Amino acid sequence: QAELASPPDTVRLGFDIDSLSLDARLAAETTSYRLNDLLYDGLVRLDRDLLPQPALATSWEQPDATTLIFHLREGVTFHDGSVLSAEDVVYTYTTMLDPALNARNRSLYTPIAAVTAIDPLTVEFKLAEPYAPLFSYLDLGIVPQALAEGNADFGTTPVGTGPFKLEAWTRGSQINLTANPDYWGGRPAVQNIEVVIVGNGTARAQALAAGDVDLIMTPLPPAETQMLDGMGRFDHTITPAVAFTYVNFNTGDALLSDPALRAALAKLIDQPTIVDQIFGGLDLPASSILMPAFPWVVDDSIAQPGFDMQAAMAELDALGWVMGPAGIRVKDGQELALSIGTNSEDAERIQSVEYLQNVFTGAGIRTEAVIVDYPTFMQGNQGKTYQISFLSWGNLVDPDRAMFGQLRSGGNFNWGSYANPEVDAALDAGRAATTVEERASAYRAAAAVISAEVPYYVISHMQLHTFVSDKLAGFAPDPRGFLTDLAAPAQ
Amino acid sequence: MLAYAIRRVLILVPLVFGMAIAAFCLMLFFPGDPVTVLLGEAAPPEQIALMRDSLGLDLPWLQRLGQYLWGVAQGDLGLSIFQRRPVTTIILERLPATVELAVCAMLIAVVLGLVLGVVAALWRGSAIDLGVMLIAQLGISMPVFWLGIMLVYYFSVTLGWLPAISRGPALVPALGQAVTGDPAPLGTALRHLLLPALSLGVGQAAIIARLVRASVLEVIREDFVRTARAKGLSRPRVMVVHVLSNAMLPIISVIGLRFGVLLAGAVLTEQIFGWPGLGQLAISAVSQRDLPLILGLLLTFGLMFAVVNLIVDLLYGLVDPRITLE
Amino acid sequence: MHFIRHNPSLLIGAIITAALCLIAIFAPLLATHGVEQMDMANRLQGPSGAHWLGTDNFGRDLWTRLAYGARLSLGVSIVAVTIAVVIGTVVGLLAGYFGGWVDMVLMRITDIFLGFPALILAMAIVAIIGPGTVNLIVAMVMVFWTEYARVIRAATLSLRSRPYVEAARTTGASHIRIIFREILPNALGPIIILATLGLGTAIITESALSFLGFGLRPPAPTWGGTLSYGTRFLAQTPWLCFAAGLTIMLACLGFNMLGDGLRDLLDPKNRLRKGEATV
Amino acid sequence: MTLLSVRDLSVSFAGAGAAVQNVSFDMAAGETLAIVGESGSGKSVTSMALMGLLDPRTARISGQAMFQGRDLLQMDEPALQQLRGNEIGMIFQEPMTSLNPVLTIGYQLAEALRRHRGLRGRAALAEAEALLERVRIPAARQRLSEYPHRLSGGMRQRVMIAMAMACNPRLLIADEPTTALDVTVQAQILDLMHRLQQEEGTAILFITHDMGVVAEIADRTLVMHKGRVVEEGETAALFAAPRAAYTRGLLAAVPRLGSMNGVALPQLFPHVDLETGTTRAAAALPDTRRDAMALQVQNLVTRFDLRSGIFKRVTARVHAVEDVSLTLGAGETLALVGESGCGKSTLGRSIMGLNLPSSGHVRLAGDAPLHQQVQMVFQDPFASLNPRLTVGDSIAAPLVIHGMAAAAALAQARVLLDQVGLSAAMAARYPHEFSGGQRQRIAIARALALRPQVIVADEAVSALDVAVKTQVLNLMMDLQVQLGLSYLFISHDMAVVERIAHRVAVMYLGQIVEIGPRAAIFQTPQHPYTKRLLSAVPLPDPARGRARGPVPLREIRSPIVKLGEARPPMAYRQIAEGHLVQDYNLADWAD
Ligand SMILES: Nc1ncnc2c1ncn2[C@@H]1O[C@H](COP(=O)(O)OP(=O)(O)OP(=O)(O)O)[C@@H](O)[C@H]1O
Ligand SMILES: Nc1ncnc2c1ncn2[C@@H]1O[C@H](COP(=O)(O)OP(=O)(O)OP(=O)(O)O)[C@@H](O)[C@H]1O
Ligand SMILES: [Mg+2]
Ligand SMILES: [Mg+2]
Repeated sequence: QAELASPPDTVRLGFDIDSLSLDARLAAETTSYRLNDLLYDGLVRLDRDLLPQPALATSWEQPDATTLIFHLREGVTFHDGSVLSAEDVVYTYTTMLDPALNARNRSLYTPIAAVTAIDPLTVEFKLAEPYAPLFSYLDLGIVPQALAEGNADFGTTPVGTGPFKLEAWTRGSQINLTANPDYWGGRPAVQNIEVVIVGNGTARAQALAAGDVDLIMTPLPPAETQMLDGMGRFDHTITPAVAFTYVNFNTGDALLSDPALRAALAKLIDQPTIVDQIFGGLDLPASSILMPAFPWVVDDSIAQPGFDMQAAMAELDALGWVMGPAGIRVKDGQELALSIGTNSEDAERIQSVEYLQNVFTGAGIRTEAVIVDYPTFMQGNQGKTYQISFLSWGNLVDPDRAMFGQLRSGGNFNWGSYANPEVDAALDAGRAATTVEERASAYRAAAAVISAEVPYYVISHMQLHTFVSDKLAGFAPDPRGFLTDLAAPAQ
Repeated sequence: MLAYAIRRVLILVPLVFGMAIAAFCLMLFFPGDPVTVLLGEAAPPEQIALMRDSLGLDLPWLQRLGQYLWGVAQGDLGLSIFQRRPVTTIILERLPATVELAVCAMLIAVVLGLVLGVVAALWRGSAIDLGVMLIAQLGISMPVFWLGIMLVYYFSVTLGWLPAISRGPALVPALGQAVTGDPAPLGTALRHLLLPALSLGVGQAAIIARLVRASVLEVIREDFVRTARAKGLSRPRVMVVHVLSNAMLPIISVIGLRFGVLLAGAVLTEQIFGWPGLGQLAISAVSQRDLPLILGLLLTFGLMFAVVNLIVDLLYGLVDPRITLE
Repeated sequence: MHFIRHNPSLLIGAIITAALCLIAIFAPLLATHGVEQMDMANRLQGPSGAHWLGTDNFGRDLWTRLAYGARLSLGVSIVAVTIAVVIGTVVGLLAGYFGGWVDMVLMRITDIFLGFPALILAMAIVAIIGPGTVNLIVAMVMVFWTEYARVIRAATLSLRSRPYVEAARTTGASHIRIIFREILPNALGPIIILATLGLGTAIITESALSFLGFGLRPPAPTWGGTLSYGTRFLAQTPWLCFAAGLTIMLACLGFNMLGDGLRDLLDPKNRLRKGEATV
Repeated sequence: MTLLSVRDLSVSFAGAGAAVQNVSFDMAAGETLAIVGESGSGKSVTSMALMGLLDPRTARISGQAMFQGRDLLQMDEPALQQLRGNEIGMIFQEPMTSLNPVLTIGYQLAEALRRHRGLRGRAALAEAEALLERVRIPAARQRLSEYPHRLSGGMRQRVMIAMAMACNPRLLIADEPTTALDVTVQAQILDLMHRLQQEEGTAILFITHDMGVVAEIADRTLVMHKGRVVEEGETAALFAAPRAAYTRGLLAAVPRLGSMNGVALPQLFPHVDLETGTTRAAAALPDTRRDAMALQVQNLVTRFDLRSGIFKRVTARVHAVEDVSLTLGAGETLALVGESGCGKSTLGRSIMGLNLPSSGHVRLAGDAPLHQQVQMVFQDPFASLNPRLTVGDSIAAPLVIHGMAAAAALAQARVLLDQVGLSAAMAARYPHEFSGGQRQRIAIARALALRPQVIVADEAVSALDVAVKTQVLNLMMDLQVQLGLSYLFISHDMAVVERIAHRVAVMYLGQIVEIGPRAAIFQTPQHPYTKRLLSAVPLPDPARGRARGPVPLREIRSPIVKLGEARPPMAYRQIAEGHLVQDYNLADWAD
């Protein structure tokens, strides 16, 4: 754990969105995730390599593949002074699994069959099937059962066991946290955290430059990142993030069901230009779906097709799509026409699609850009009506989370209708594995097939850019942008 | 007067219901599902179906409309799908910020507009007039958000004089504190308010300046101004007592309409300056398809507009003795 | 031309508007580069011999983009305002002329539309019907027509009782005839003025929608789209934002000045009156 | 002693040329000098120049105007401000617009007192009240806190006078102070001004275009034409023996009340050439009346709802026309006279179907639709033609509506233009290219297009200058002879009515109080209201001018009646054949 050189009394953070709900179970966006990390504790805490470390649970054992037993820390109190017990853990997970709560992340926990309190400091999880990724999600904040059943609304007045308490919340503009003096890990040195909400990335950068905030992080426009770098006044940390940007080919589409065509099209994706120019070199060009944030799984030998206009043209010719008179490729009297879509909220994505459209058109493909707002786009995605979409995934705290739902046949968000038995088998194996090594090899196997068949073409692995003022020298966030450093206990 | 006011307030009732119906029908056609946005890309279909069911999104639309109108009649605008809190609460939290911004912008607009308009009218035909009117013309032609961005770029980024973003302390309590001897919060509040209010107000100031000028020139030609001069009154006195008092009348009625434009313009200003008001809320509500919240916001905006115009009309009746509000 | 000296607004407005229209019409001839010709190696350049106004974020020639953009932005605005004016005029004429419950019903509908903030309404409509030129026009029409309806109604109300209209009634003229021959031609002045001023608003609305992500799809070279991209590179290259913003402002200025000039020309109230007094 | 001495006053406007040229005159203290002339002859500009009220940026003024030893035209603004409202007071034409609508009467009066007499607060208000009493405004104290719109035109003009006289000025400039008022109110105002002048010894520069008013009040008269002085002299002498041709023409053109005594039928006005002053008597007219009915109005009632309260329920009604019955004979001119607001226009409009009558009937002679039998000519020549249509199209429109082919209709329009004394070639021109008199001819042509038997003329000539007015009236009489038209001639100008009407109906508060042959009404008026109306008309005859006694102040009664209240129906008495008078309560009319 990095240490702040000299923890200030008050820290102002510039965040991009307001929290929708500070109930740990209902977290749905980055601000909530990051603040919940300070307000609550989970059974485990994920370290910088996203591996589980003790938190409320001091230790755990796994008697068999489907049973987990956690031993809780003694004497932990919630912000309201009540003492943490196993029942609170049971309550938290039971409600989380209850469909009526409508928790966004419920599906991450559905393999849990039962949670029971063995004694006040021991909890047992029973799984329906072996589910290795579960540990990555057990940092879910524990809420006090008694208060919850007394109708407390943690969404507006969160109560956890974390190092900070909610002090005030002006919707849409500011969230104030104050140090929890009774924190079991020791009273934090930082006394107050003020989260200022500034939606516009440019404005957030300006706020930092003007000294209005002490910390800002991704998402930031490339131009602003360069500007702040240029000023030299701010500490700029780059952390591999648990997110990637990708192009999704709809393998259910008549044209795109052909892996050879997908491979040819993949060679038209000008990855270097998109990553370096449009995204301003903020992220790492990807060579496979395996994210650098998980060093234990990365495998440099797996590679996707690279940008190669000539090769792509030749392959398209070979596939029978020959250049027609109008500069558009034709086969059997049919024009090669495709659409590339993305959502309209993200300027870099729009630019990428616009650029891809330009390159595709240059290669003789009649290309339409479909850019609509997020809900509309998602509707099309879920209806599997788009041909090619340009999107990204975030908060992928486990390699499983980057592939299982996306690329396993019948996966919940397998919008490209991709189905490959080899990949399915590998992903299942990854879930059932018990050791890190086993898991790594399963995901590598899946990634190799995916890179070759390109249902997904991963453009870049995102990196988290953090700028801090002198006040926070030494600060480093984790891959999720968590601010655990701010909770470091006073000396 | 009272009867008129009551009548106008009563007319608001069908208007609100009309707006509720119109907005509701608009919502019916929204593509995209708030539930998928809320539950995320990763949500399994069963869960989505369950939540849609619990929100009553799958009921026949007439039934939903009926329920909604019944709610509106009781002052209940439903729960926000995303924040899981009453829409009224959410809107009331944000309302002060927007009102503060809009009122300050309007103040700037009126003061600036009056001064410039009168100056231009007094020196009409001169270089001053030409200059003022040219500035006004530019002000009107400038997209609000472009001006906002330029102001931020210049005053915050280049000069670093003013904070670029966000709202400071709420203005009204800050005023209170200033009165009781602590001017610091007021200063901060004003520093934050200045750029957004300016960027929002300048366009309106330009419009008002032109109106004031035209109105003053119109009134100057009136017979009663000649009467006033024939009484031997001094020029400033004629200007203030006789000309301005009448020239203000059409301006007042325009301010109501302008306020509507200003509220709508606040959507952009709030977005640029990270101002936590209804405009920003509206944009995020639309992009999340938080239907009850969008509906509530549309109603709120409509009602604010109607109320402002009501106030303006009543004010007009008070200021202009010729108008018998009946 | 005597009036030009007294009406510089009209002259300047007409020159700006005409210039923009000519640029729009002859964009293919005036363009120095392909409108979609990208050059990622030369993105975000300032003005130079090769690129008179520099390049945008894809290295496309900004002058070419703005010239073609004139087609789109002016085209969309003109069509939208025209349709809105026609709808508003019909509604306003009917409401003002017939009064009574016709007026009541039409004006309540107008009030409802007027109460919704223009931008949010336009955004919602684009979100519903999707982006695209036609849909953008539909959205703009939906937010613009109300103002015209109100103004035309007011004009109709005052024209309805003019002696020449009553004279037509006493000769047994039908309602249609009175509306279209007696009232409409005399309301045309304000309509034209409003429409001209409305064009400026339309251009700004288009750019605002683009800014909020509800404009035309790329690679359409709309001014709003260019400006919206420009804001992303403000810190790095303020020029793009400047140039696009100035273009929008210039167009708006042109229409506003033209509208003002027309108002002075058409509205006798603004002419120098007999016995004008001073203070 | 000379109070004001004007020498070679010339005013020209940038871009518009000279409005006043070399005007010179003298005024003695306490005397009344009238300036008369047609519209646009430079009367107002002269007075404004003297007051220094013209915009120095557009008006070029030269000459000299010595007032009590100082040249008004050379004074700087502060000095003029000292003078205005103090030494020189001014009253304007439009009582409706000359007072500031958003300030109370009291405030506006006190303003002058504060400015020049240094009065403050209560003292100023008390003095303002005294001023109002001086101009005989009842309940002066309450009026102080009222706004101008609550006052009638006559009262407002009295407030204006009070204001102008507040500081007992040496000179009062009155620019057409009575033109916008009813004759009865005009008589009151003239009377008041005269009495104040007697009391204070103020000199009055009285601007008017009404020869009757001049004869009534002016000691001396100055005639202006096209910005120049044509003639100046003692009023009596000038009327008796006008030297300038223009003055002679002007005097000849003016219709004079009483000039028709003993004449049976309507008479054309003599043709007057204003340039040469020559008068050519017109030929006598034949009797156009036929023994048939052209239009009959039976028990016509027209009321307007006044709504108030939360639900806008009708709480009162304007009884604009109350139970009116009259018959218009074929070829006859029936004049409808009465003070402003008495319901004349409403009656005409109700006949035309422009206002829906609440009850009663309008019967026509023939079976043809109303619009082919009855047409209307409106008062304002500038507003009654569609500015966007050529006059040919305007005239042809009724024909096209009734099924004629466009080309044929246009040809017919040319014929009609010819008939009203314009040239057929003018059909292609637009209304703004015509003068007021020409426009009124065009409006008449349009009314004639459908060959109606009846024309309702609502104040058809009131807005025209004397000379033009007589020409249009002559045209109307000629047309009556040619086409056998019947006219319902609505007017408040008694002298005109006397000349052209066969019969006269006097209207008061929505009812006809007296109706009968023209001679009977003018020579033996029965109803007190008719008598008052006639006696108030100023005669262009200085010899008889001030013969009239003091005019009683009386406010016009309101036609607004609360819901549920009703005015008792009044019966008519027949005085002579066809001469009916409504019963009246003498107490109501006692002075
Ligand atoms: N401010 C002005 N600028 C230009 N021309 C003017 C101005 N004021 C008056 N005139 C012109 O001067 C001439 C005399 O106008 P004036 O108002 O004195 O006429 P008048 O005799 O008072 O007429 P009326 O009886 O209609 O009041 C007219 O031709 C008028 O058009
Ligand atoms: N549309 C209307 N609604 C309400 N009141 C009306 C309306 N038209 C006329 N009146 C009222 O009816 C009364 C008669 O008006 P009308 O115009 O007939 O008078 P008039 O004799 O023609 O007067 P003038 O000589 O001033 O033209 C007036 O008190 C007027 O205010
Ligand atoms: Mg005059
Ligand atoms: Mg009338």
